[in-house]
Amino acid sequence: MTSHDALSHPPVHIVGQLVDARLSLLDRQVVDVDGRPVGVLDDLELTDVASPLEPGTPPPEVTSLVHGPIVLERIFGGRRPDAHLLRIGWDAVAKLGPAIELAAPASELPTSWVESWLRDRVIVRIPGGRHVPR
Amino acid sequence: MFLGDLVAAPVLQDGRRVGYVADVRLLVPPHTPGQRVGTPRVYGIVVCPRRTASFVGYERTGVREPRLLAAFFRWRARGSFLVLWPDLARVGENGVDLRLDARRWSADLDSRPQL
Amino acid sequence: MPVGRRWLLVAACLLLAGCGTAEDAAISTVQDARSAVVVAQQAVRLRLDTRATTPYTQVVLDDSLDAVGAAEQELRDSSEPDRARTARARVVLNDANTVLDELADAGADQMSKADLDRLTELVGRLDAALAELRR
Amino acid sequence: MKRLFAVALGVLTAIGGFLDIGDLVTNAVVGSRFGWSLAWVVVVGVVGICLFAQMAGRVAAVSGRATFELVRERMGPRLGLANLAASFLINLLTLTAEVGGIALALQLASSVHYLLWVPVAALAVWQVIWRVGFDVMENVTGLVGLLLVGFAVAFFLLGPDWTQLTDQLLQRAPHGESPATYWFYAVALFGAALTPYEVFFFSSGAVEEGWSSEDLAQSRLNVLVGFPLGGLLSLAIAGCAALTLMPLGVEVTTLSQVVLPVAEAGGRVLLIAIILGVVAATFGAALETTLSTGYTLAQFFGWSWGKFRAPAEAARFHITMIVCLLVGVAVLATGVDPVMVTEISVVFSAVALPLTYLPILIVANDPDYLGDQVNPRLLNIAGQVYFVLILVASVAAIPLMIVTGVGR
Repeated sequence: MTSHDALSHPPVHIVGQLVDARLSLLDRQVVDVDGRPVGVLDDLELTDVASPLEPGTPPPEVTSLVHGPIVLERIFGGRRPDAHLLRIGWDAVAKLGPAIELAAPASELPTSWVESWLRDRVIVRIPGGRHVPR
Repeated sequence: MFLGDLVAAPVLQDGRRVGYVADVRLLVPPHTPGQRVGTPRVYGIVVCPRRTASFVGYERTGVREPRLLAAFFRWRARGSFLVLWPDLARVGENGVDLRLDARRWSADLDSRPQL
Repeated sequence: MPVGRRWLLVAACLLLAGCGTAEDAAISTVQDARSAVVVAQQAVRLRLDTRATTPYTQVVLDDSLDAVGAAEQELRDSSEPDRARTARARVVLNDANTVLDELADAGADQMSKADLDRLTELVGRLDAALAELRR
Repeated sequence: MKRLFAVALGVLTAIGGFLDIGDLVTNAVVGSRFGWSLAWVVVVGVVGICLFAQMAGRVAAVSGRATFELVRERMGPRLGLANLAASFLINLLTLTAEVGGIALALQLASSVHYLLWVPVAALAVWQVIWRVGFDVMENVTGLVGLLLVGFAVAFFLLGPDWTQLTDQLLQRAPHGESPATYWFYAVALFGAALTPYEVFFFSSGAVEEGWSSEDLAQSRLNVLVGFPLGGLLSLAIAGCAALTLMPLGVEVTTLSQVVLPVAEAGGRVLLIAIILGVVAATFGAALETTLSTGYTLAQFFGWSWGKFRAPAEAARFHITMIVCLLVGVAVLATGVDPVMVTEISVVFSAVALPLTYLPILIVANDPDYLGDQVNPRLLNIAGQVYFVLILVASVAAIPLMIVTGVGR
């Protein structure tokens, strides 16, 4: 077997469920209560911790989901322009799965200004813009 | 602090680089009133000796299919290990420092995550 | 594979592409023109048998005329050293151009048995030119 | 309407994937130069797309996640963005060619120059995307596209000489054709059969139609009816060209030459039916590729998408498609030959294919997404064999294209 199986599992009794962030959360779709896409999970915001860490410091907790037009920063590096970040508090999360389901409808969540600008300025002005294709 | 800063950050022990953060393992506790999913907290970090995009996940989950691809990805992420939060000395902008006596555990997610 | 050898491979590929077209320009342009004229001939034959619609036949005539025009252009652009071969090809291409031009202008609905014979005869001339160029 | 034509999505996806303007001409070119000696590539391609679409459709039905969401989720933003750039460019190239294809087909029916038809075609494609329901769109385009069965009719009317065709099947590159050209067209046919936009469209279509794990049988049916039909018709097109154009020594370069054997075999009625079928097929392909530009971007960036929503509910999704159609019309206005555009796009889709195939093959084995519907062992073996084939085709595509000067 590969070497890392020589290591054993930590003898810690886990109350809850272990989840690898990059594997099972990051880059997954975030959808609202009706299943409508709100964005892709670009990052998770954590509580800050001192540096260096004194022994016994409690681990940071996830405070909010972060999504927005920052995927390019993640790829090409560089700071995130804070203004563009859309944050959704963790308490809005309803279920973790193939997509991250939220408990609130999209209308109550921070949405991208591009989407609303294009909708109001362009789409609604074209005849049939509000008509659901039959 | 953003979790994205930790991902793929170099991991140092005693000044020597031992690998990169392949993933950040979170513990999702039972939810408290007023929320449906418990607030996750950092349980530990998965360290991989190479800077591979190893999140394809084969090296940590029970999935072994399709056979050859799974073997390839497991081989590529060989030597990965888990370090629990208490064993971390510093989490900063340019990387993570492990305590000198940091224990290395198996990176496998032994129980299937009930996602 | 050391980087040096990799670049060598890419360069080889590009070099090969230069002489990718085995035949010379004279033969390939006359061949393209022959294909176009043969298709025009078939379309006119089917039109006379009322087995092809008029708009379709018209499009085939126009496409064939364009193809011959493109072949002439390709011949002019080619760096063909042998003057006699280029001249031989240019004559037959020009011939094809005039015939197709007349038929396309006349219109698919005016096609007659005589027009079909002109096309068949033109195909023969193109075949003769090809045979000569290949010798 | 939905149950009327339960396999409409599979048929439309296959028609758009196998019988679009590029495939019509490529199959005729291959038939007129190689006869059926490349038929085995079409069969390998059909099995490949059945495998690929079946996995993507199952993942979409059970987990509700369309293909490009998985590409980013499994490959991460960096590789995901590289795939997005490649796939989006190929979709745009193919979309441009398909709108040109519609215009070329309408020109065959009317002899009005195709450039005049281009804006009309683009407007019609947009209107169908903007107003017409997904079910109605796939049923109508799929049904009318079935007129292309006329190629099979023409093939049998031409009285094929089966011994000669089987000889071609067994013989490698016929005389006078360089092996490089033979293998270039092998890769082109393989790429044409396994174009990524087919899978983007099929998996997103599964979400549009609201498939769930109860619809897995229907998904399998769609795949096993649609794509083999598409493969058979492309063999019929090659067969017609082999029987009619090959003896005449004609090298196919235009759509009008592709349909000549049909007039030869079945006269005016069959010719008109085929032209109508070609209009529907290229229209279906245009819808498929236009929607794919919207699907890929929306699913990568997490925008709201889908024809089951009003355009106002998916503004960026619709704006993307409108802009792409306008770009397509602008490119066509420069007089570029739509057929050449598809030949290039088919080769590039062969190059980009592994980046889309790998995540699907991985996720189709992930219980988080599929529970107990993960791939059976046999499917995984075939899946890995095809991954190797796809990698080889992807590496060989560009050098072959250079060496043969796009198949001269």
